[in-house]
Amino acid sequence: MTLDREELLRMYRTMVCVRQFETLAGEYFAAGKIPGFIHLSIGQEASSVGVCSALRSDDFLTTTHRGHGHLIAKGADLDRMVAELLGKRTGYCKGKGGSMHIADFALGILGANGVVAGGLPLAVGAGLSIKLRKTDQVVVSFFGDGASNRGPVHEAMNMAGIWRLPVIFCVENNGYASTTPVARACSVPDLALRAAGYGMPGVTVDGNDVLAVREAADQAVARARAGQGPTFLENKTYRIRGHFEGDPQKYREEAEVQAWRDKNDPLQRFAAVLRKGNVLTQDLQQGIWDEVEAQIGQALAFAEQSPYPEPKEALEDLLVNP
Amino acid sequence: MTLDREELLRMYRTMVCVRQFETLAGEYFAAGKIPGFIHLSIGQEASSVGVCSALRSDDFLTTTHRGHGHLIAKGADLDRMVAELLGKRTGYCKGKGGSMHIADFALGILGANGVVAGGLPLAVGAGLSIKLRKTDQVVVSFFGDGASNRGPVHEAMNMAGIWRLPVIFCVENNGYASTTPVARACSVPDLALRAAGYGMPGVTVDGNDVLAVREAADQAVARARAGQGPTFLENKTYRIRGHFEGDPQKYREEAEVQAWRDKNDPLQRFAAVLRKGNVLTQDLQQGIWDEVEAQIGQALAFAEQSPYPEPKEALEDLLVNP
Amino acid sequence: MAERRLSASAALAEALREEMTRDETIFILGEDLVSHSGIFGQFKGIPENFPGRIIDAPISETCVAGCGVGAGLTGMRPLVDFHFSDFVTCAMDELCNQAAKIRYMFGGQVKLPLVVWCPDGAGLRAAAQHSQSLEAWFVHTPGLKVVVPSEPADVKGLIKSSLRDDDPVMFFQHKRLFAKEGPVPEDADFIIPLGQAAIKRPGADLTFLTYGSGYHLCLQAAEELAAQDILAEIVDLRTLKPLDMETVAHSIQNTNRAVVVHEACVTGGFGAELAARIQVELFDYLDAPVLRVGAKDVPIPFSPVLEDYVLPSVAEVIEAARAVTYR
Amino acid sequence: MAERRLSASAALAEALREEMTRDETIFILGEDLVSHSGIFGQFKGIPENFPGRIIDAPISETCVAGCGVGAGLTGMRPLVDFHFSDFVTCAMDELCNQAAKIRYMFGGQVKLPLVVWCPDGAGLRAAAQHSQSLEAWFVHTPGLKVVVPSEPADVKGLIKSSLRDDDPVMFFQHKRLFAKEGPVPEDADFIIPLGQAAIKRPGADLTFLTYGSGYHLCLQAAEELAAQDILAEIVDLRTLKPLDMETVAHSIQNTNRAVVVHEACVTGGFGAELAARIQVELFDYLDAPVLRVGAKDVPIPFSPVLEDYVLPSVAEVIEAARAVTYR
Ligand SMILES: Cc1ncc(C[n+]2csc(CCOP(=O)(O)OP(=O)(O)O)c2C)c(N)n1
Ligand SMILES: Cc1ncc(C[n+]2csc(CCOP(=O)(O)OP(=O)(O)O)c2C)c(N)n1
Ligand SMILES: [Mg+2]
Ligand SMILES: [Mg+2]
Repeated sequence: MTLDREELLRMYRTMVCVRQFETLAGEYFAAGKIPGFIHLSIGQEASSVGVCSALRSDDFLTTTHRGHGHLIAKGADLDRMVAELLGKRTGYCKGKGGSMHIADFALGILGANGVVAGGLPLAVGAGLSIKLRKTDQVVVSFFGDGASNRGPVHEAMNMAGIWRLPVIFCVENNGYASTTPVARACSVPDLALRAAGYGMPGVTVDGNDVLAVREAADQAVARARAGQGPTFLENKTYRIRGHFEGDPQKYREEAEVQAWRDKNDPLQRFAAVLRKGNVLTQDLQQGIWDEVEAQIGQALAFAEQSPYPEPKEALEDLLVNP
Repeated sequence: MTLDREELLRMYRTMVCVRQFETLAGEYFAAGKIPGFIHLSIGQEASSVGVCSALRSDDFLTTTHRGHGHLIAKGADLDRMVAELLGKRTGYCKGKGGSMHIADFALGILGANGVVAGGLPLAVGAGLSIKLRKTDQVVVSFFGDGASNRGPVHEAMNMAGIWRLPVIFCVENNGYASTTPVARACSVPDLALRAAGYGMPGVTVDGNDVLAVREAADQAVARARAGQGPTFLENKTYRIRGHFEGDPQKYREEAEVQAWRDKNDPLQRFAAVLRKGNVLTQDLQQGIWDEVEAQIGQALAFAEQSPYPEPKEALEDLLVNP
Repeated sequence: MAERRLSASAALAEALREEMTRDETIFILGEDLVSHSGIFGQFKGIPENFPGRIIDAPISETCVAGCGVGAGLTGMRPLVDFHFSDFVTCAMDELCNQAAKIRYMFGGQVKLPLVVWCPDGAGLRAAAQHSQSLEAWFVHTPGLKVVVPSEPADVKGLIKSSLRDDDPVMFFQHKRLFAKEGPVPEDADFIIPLGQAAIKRPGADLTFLTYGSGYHLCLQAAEELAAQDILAEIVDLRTLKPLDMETVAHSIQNTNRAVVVHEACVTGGFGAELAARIQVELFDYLDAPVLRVGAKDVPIPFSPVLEDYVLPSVAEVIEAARAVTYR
Repeated sequence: MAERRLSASAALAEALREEMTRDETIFILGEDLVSHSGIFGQFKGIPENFPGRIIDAPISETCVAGCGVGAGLTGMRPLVDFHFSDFVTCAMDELCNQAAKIRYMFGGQVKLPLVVWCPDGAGLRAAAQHSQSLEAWFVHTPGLKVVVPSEPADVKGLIKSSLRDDDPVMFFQHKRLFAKEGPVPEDADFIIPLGQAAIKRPGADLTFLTYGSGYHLCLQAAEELAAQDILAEIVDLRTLKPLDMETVAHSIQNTNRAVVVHEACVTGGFGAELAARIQVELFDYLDAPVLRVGAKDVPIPFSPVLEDYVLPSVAEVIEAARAVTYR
């Protein structure tokens, strides 16, 4: 399936949006405006956008501690996202969640998760619910290379496998789990090799090539919608920022990061392709960056001007029937 | 490596011992002499004996709720085993454990486990301890086809894989997990297919052919002792008895059981091989059965005559320093 | 009209059949459910009458629990069967970090209808890993409701409210009580609201606060005590969270004495929470300390003599009653 | 001689270096330990000085805990780092069904030296899944010891006893207290026996029973109360299991009033157990009910205003002290 011009530009624009959002979040954190800790996905935009652009708004998604990109790519509201990062009442979770706990159930976003691999069993449950409700929705569960070694991943893939659930297991192999290089934690070079153990297709793609990711995602989504079951998709990418903002990063050389930043930036790569195909012009590109910058600037303003919750609101939202 | 006559006879004798132990345990349970519930391994003797006969007495073992055979094959004391099943003070655990919780740390038996797949992480820990203590011991962790779907199996295999620990993951695929046929619970036909996902060799063998199991076990043990890391061994076998004694077994046809009992009995098959090779004669075979019967009769007598613990003993053995 | 009597198992199955008929988003997920209608036969009639709505899962408690959460968040009302309550240990993240916190963490965006059905308790000579009573862990976890019925009618009334509730409910049913019979209303609309205790036996001298299997110990104890002119009132809490403190208070305001009885081991058990609240909220009414009767602080041993010694006994309940009444 | 002051982190690292030098069967297993000496820098100097004895594990809390059990059963003395105490939820079977029960189930055949080190507590704006205080679950699990130090010297003395102990120990150290400094003995043989509470501030009017971060709330409260002539005695429990009830009793026999303070949410927290015991064992000494101060019964929210409101405060501790002293 080939993508039309609008779609290609929409994808590029979304990637720019993720990049700018993360960049500004980093600056706000450095400026002490964001409490707690945040995990940025700069350098991984092709994965979030390549996969999510293949989804419908009624499809489901579970994401991780590094989930801003997935949320944006699935259509989350920037104002409410920033407000949540700042702990404001206008945030997605009224300030109760923060960066690691943003969800938008109206968009099928079942939530980021502070527990590594915590989202996969939930995704399988959503997949089972789809099967029981007899809809043609699909579920994507994002997780990292580090998460891939946790037990729930195994249980989730096996259950999705035997029941042929419409679940796409998308591992973003970004080279590190916190301080730990993937090779020191994972007993296989390509995580997609594990898919065979669950009778599902496993695909490893260049996770910084948004079109390659999109193509793999389209196939996985088509399979799932057709009731042919789950797919394991491994997007090989790289985490440009520290694990969390403020990470001393003694576990890697700056040169390694620099090499990825210079030679393998997903936005630059996609822009080059679009320019070559005359989809993108210098002006258009600049226009997109400016437009996104304005949009995010607006979100930041909205968030800054929003009030903090009242202390007593901490006692709300626990139960439907207390 | 070929096995000498003594070894072959020792293996046959052990299989007979497991068979008779389980048979009598079943009768005692039916007679109401064994409290709680017990899970018998009749029909799986080739797996326990084939694997354990490849081990040294200082090697480690973790087993399951269906562990009598593994214990006997590793050399456990029959008197103390029966006494434990009866809840007597002379039992392995002074009556605190029962059928599902027998261990003999002097023999490297780190315990049966009431939690399915509960033994695997412990086995990995023993493997790590071997590596840290720099000995050439190995660990075997038995588990079932049902257990293979639990998360700890995944975590354990990955850890053993990256650290090349001397652990042998031995799954006894006996066709069912309680009421559930393996095909309805496992997303792959051969569980050994999963080994590739951890960079370790995976072997599927005829689990009712004790010599085939032994050969595979010898290779796995050799690999482990040589520091070449873990092996995944799948013994395809069949559970002749119910999941537990008293199991209504509505999930399978008696004819299926009958077929395995008649055509694929591991003791009969091994006896035939030994007879053919003139290792076993009619008399010798009869002698072995009689001798084992006497030994088990003695164990039963010992257990029956042993006293129950005093109620207050329930408060002992919790902590070393209360 | 003669009261109809059912076993606790039958009461559960009847309630499920009624609710599953009423609401087709309800389904049951767990291990070994279909061929034997649950390993305790607790789902009798469900597999035949609701094919596809009672599902056998692989042995994957972690994912089974998470699956319940994911399905509950997306339009279904799952009942997850935990096989043995001891195995909640394999899904504490899904139950306590996910199910309990999701609605709160996400600012009340979503509701999570989910019933986690856990057969618990000892007495079956099933030893340390198949005999536990772990309700106290969940009482200490904000975001979960905790229900522990003692009699068949409570099972029916409470499982129905749990299934109709929009919050996650931990439902503990004692294995040894499945076969125990009692009167059960036939009315398909019979429900017992969560958070409502019941005074099951009136008495003026002391109050037994109990639930689950403890209730039956108290009943026996109360009868023996009555023969000694000590009249014990029995409050069956039924729901530990939300807790019906009002009924507890009324009873103690009359009796001025209380004994908490449960099967879980004493240290850190629910009795601690209850005693701690009572000695504050009813300080001026208490003529004696609130005593606790529960299992001794060891794992449940296998051998019958040992297990019987570790579990709370009628004798211990009576002794506690005598102590608080100074008789 | 001037007392040497260390941060809680430095005290931990020093104790570990001393013990690992003394006993080469000790090793550390957990996630992300080597390159940054633990994600909180809590193992400073260990990677350099004990190569191969501090091991980075994959993200596999279940197996990491089980690994600790298996290694502890086979001649090693593992310290397992849990990264964030919230993730004990991923290993409750290994901790509570295996580690806690193994010695008992097997009739005392074996000992299990194992320290499970859990950085816990809130205040870092880390939200619901990275801020919990879960010690009460383990107090309710026979077979485990539970240690919760509050000051650097306690950290050193208690981690050393824990590492020398032959039973599994859950060791909770508060994340917000890592950098807090205090005097720490240099003596390599300085240990604090498990089960020994400390009266850290004498007072005649009431007793604060506390541990971990609660201690620091009590200290501040005690100072403010002193200005109002209310003299609070502070008993830092340090070990919750085994519990030093003797020291608790002595203090209350003098003050006749007690307030339990901890960071965990109140309902079902350790304060319940303590209050329940005190109102029985010291019934005749109490001039007021035992009050509990702890977090409100919700998950820990992210936004600073909300988190601060949910966590116990010095003001609440003072209010409770006033209430029990009727002033
Ligand atoms: C169960 C669990 N263990 C540990 C952590 C702490 N932690 C948070 S993120 C992280 C690394 C995750 O690595 P990966 O899955 O590769 O995702 P990435 O950060 O690379 O996107 C760790 C160890 C956690 N949140 N949950
Ligand atoms: C974690 C856990 N879940 C469920 C059970 C209940 N249970 C005991 S044995 C068993 C079936 C195990 O099947 P399998 O692993 O194939 O071993 P087999 O019984 O066939 O030897 C189940 C479900 C358990 N003991 N532990
Ligand atoms: Mg990663
Ligand atoms: Mg099986």
